[in-house]
Amino acid sequence: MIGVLKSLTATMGTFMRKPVTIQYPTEHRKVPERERAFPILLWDFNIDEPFCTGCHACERACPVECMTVTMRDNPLFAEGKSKRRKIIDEFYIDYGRCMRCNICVEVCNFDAIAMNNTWSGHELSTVDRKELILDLDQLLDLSKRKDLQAWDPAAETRASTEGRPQPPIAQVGATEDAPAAGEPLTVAERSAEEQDSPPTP
Amino acid sequence: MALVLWGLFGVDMNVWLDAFLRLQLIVIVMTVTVMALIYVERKFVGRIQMRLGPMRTGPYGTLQSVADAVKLLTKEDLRPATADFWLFELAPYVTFVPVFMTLLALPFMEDWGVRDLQLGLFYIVAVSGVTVIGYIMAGWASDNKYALLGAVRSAAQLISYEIPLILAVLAVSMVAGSLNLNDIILQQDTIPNALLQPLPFLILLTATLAELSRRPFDIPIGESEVVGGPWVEYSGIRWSIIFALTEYAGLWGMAVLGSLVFLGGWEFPFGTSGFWGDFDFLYQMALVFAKSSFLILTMMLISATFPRLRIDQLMAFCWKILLPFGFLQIVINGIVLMYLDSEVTRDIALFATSGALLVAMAYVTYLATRQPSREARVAAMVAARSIQ
Amino acid sequence: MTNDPDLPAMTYDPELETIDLNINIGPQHPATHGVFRMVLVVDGERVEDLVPHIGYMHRGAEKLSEHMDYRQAIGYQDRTEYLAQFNAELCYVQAVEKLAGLVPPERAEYIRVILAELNRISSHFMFLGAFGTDLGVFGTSFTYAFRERENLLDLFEEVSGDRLMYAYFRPGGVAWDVPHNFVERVKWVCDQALIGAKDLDTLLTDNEIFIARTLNIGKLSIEDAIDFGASGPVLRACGLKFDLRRDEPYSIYDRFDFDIPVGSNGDSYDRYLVRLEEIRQSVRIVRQAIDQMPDGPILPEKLPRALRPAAGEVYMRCENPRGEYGIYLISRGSTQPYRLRIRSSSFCNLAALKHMTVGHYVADAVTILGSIDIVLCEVDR
Amino acid sequence: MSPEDRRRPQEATIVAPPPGSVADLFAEALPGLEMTPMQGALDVIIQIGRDDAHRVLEAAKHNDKLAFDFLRNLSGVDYEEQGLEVVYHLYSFKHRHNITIRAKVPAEDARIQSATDLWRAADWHEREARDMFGIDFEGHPNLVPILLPDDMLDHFPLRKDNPLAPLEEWQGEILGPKMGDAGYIPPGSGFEATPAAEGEEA
Repeated sequence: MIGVLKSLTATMGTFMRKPVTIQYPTEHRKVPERERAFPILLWDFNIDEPFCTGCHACERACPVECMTVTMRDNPLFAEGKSKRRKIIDEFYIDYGRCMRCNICVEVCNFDAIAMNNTWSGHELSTVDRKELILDLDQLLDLSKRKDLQAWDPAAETRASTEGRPQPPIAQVGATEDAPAAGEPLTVAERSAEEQDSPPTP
Repeated sequence: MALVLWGLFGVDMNVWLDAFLRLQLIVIVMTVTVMALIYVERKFVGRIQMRLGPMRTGPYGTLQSVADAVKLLTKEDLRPATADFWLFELAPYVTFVPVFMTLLALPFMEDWGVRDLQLGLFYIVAVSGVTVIGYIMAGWASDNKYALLGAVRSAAQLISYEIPLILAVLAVSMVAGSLNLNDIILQQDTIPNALLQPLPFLILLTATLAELSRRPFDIPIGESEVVGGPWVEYSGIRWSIIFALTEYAGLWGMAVLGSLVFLGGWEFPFGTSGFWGDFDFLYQMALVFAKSSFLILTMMLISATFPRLRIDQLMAFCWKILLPFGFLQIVINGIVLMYLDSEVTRDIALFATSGALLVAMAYVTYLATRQPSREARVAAMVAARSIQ
Repeated sequence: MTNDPDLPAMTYDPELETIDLNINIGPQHPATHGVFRMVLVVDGERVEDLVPHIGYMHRGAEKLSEHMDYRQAIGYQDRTEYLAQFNAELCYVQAVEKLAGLVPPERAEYIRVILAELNRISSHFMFLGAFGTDLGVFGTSFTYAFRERENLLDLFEEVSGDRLMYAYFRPGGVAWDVPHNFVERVKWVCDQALIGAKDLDTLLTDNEIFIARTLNIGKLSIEDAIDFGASGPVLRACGLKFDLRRDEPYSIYDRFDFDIPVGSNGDSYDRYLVRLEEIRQSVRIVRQAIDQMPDGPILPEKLPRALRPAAGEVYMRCENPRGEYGIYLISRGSTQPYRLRIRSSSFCNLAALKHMTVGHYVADAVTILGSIDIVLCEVDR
Repeated sequence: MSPEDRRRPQEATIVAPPPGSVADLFAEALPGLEMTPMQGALDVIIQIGRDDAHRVLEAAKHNDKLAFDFLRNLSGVDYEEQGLEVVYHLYSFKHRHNITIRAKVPAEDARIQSATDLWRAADWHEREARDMFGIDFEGHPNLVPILLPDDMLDHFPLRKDNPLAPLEEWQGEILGPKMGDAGYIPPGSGFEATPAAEGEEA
């Protein structure tokens, strides 16, 4: 009898507390900077071409074989504008297979691939699973729009400079008009950008 | 509407038309109440669980019940190929109609119910017991083992808990000296029956939860065991009749009954002096509303807190604790009412005996469920062998 | 009544004119925590026999891991033990480290232990919530538990970047360093976890109905538990004070001071109490670890690009929330494991289900299954 | 090391366990037993023949000095040309020591005596080893598939001669070529579009 009454005090106590619900579709929790949604490719604004050279390193390292990569000769290299001898030709990632293990980011020698760290990487539901196979343009789209959150591991990690933190997202801001790598976006800017970003196809 | 109000104030008119209008009013009020109750329960339980509850449909989710109703009514009505056609189709109505019939005898205000029956209490108890037949019909007709198990459980549970329910209201009717609900209410103008008879009040609350198959007594439909029990094969409109109408109309009816019989109904704090003249029914309605809301919220709080009992524990609780104490209450009531004439001594005696019985029942329950204390458990933990 | 040869034989008693009923619970049933299926042979409400069926979730994680290199196979540990991913990863990376002779730096060890213990808390919260729901609490215990679990998952997301499939530990250390506010966040999460544990304690522990439903239900003696290979809280609830963190210390667990909660009865109630107390003990460990955590590197200085451990074998076992989680790893000198065997704790605990259930009621079968706290992905692998 | 050498599986060098280890207790308890003691990364390993296996396990359980009452793990391993092995990981709560017993089983005649009479824990583990490696455990009370469906009885997935790719192909045949396509309705599911409906769409 006493235990039963004690249980009632628990429920009545929580009735008085503030609810913890976040009303998801209208209200987004801020995702952390190191969020790993799905891999996307990064765009080199200095030369106006992707970072990716199509070297197949990520394709070989992928545990679930969700990537298809082909490379071609870089026309910008022939013109002398770029240092990349080869450039990515076609790149497909099957998000339906991807298990988001971050290995492709770790093995990339050119820091050309990163994990999408915005909400757009999570809201991907489609009616046809073929739409989850993204091609090169779709993979580069987010980076071209500069919608990724800046993750600056130098500010985040403390004295442990010997460790090997993963820096690729910091690349996003490394252009003139975007904030420099050392200055992460403010929260207000971030949330504004999040809301502006349309859902991924 | 004018006609209805005409009927409300007791102006003579055609008996059949009067009855028809009153029935219509009850049907409308019941439907609205059921929808409101569904919303209230979802919000209330949501807050207990530190959630918000429905928020999307309408402001603060107020239209959630409407959306649910539209969804359920337009859903495909499935029937298993091997089901017994007639029993399967009829079972929801057999479950629902008795619940609706109990509403007909309830005096919601002074002189206003659908019908004022001389044996109103008896009628309500008798009619509400028919519900179990619907459960058994559905369980048998569904051709599903979960449904069958649930039907057998409900047969045991609902019939058993009918008896404590009868004993509880019987004790009160002895005090009132009548089975007419109006008389019982009028008798409570100074002291509500819940004070005179706390033990029957508690028994009524418990038995009501069991009769309505609400947690913690939802054994027939316990979804983690028999996945919905008799109703496992129902969907769409038939399921909404069972779930929404039966469950919540029953909850409402029983809460109103409890507030009338035990909490003094529209009579208790203010009496029937009529200080608003013709508009007395407004405060009477508000009183009944407040009291029944209190009972409903209490039941919802209990539902949201406790785990489900097991069927044998539930039956043991009924037959070994509620039933003997209910009988004892009636016997003591008889003695008290027979030998004490003065109203004051009678009330004191009733309160004292019933309170003493309540304490005794709590103690017996404690003895039956006594567990090793926390300290003993800690001691056993310390004494546990470290390695074999 | 069907005559399916797959189902156990029904008995017929000519004197009483009753036959047993087979009730199929699962694979899609609210109480089976995934796709577990058990066929109950019931006489009225009493369970006469129980036949468990598993394998609906078998994905061949062991076979797949043989075709991955050592880093790629980490992801499959998350998916095997999807409620205690850090613990499973810890066991796996330690097995690899033992074979490859890697010694993780101090800071990495502390990060791993803190995360593994927090993951134990979140896993136990999952149990407490789901156990209440099995017993018929109307979602209240579930939401209390998930409220706290959400805080923990938020922290894990901030650290590893993912809410469930962390893939954060690496042979030799962790993938990257923790965020700068890690210490404060962990302290806050620990406080919250204690609040949640107290809420659930008030809601359930002394409740007579809860006690009536769990006390003496699914009793297991120490001898039976050992014989069935049960481990973790199921074994400790029987009264045996055995915890791999203390008795075969791995990682840096020998540096912390904590108690091992044990039960006395071996029933469902004791399993509940043991898990509730383990939350508090894990908070103790985390608080000690967070105070001792040093700065420094998170990966060894000499880490080969492709891990190629020398030929050999190791059976690494860790105390996971559900019991002893073992990785039997055989290397034959290539970049891929030659054989990876996962000794799943739920698999062994589940083997005792029939022994515990027979003779109880149908409702108790659900209680007992809930009290074992199985993760079906781990059972089927 | 040349790439060819890397591809060829290496053999572990046998390191003798330190004197006074659990392996010596076994030699003491079962004189004349043919066994190869080894020191693993964590535990002491003894390798024995199939015919000795049950005798050794019985001694391991019932001998007072050994007293291995907890069967941690039982698994099969396929060493290709060296045949199969059944590996028992045992622990003693009494003496707190570990042992790994590796019993060699020839692949073409894969059978060994069951350990279910010693530890009930062996029951499910042996059923799983039967599923995965096709090892027949003699004396097992109920050696039916546990993780795999009944129609997988001729495939032993964890054997090395059952590579991953053909298994996937085989599954593909069962599931149908278009299983991954959106809107694909498996034949015989009862939801096929009628020819008339198809005509309308066209």
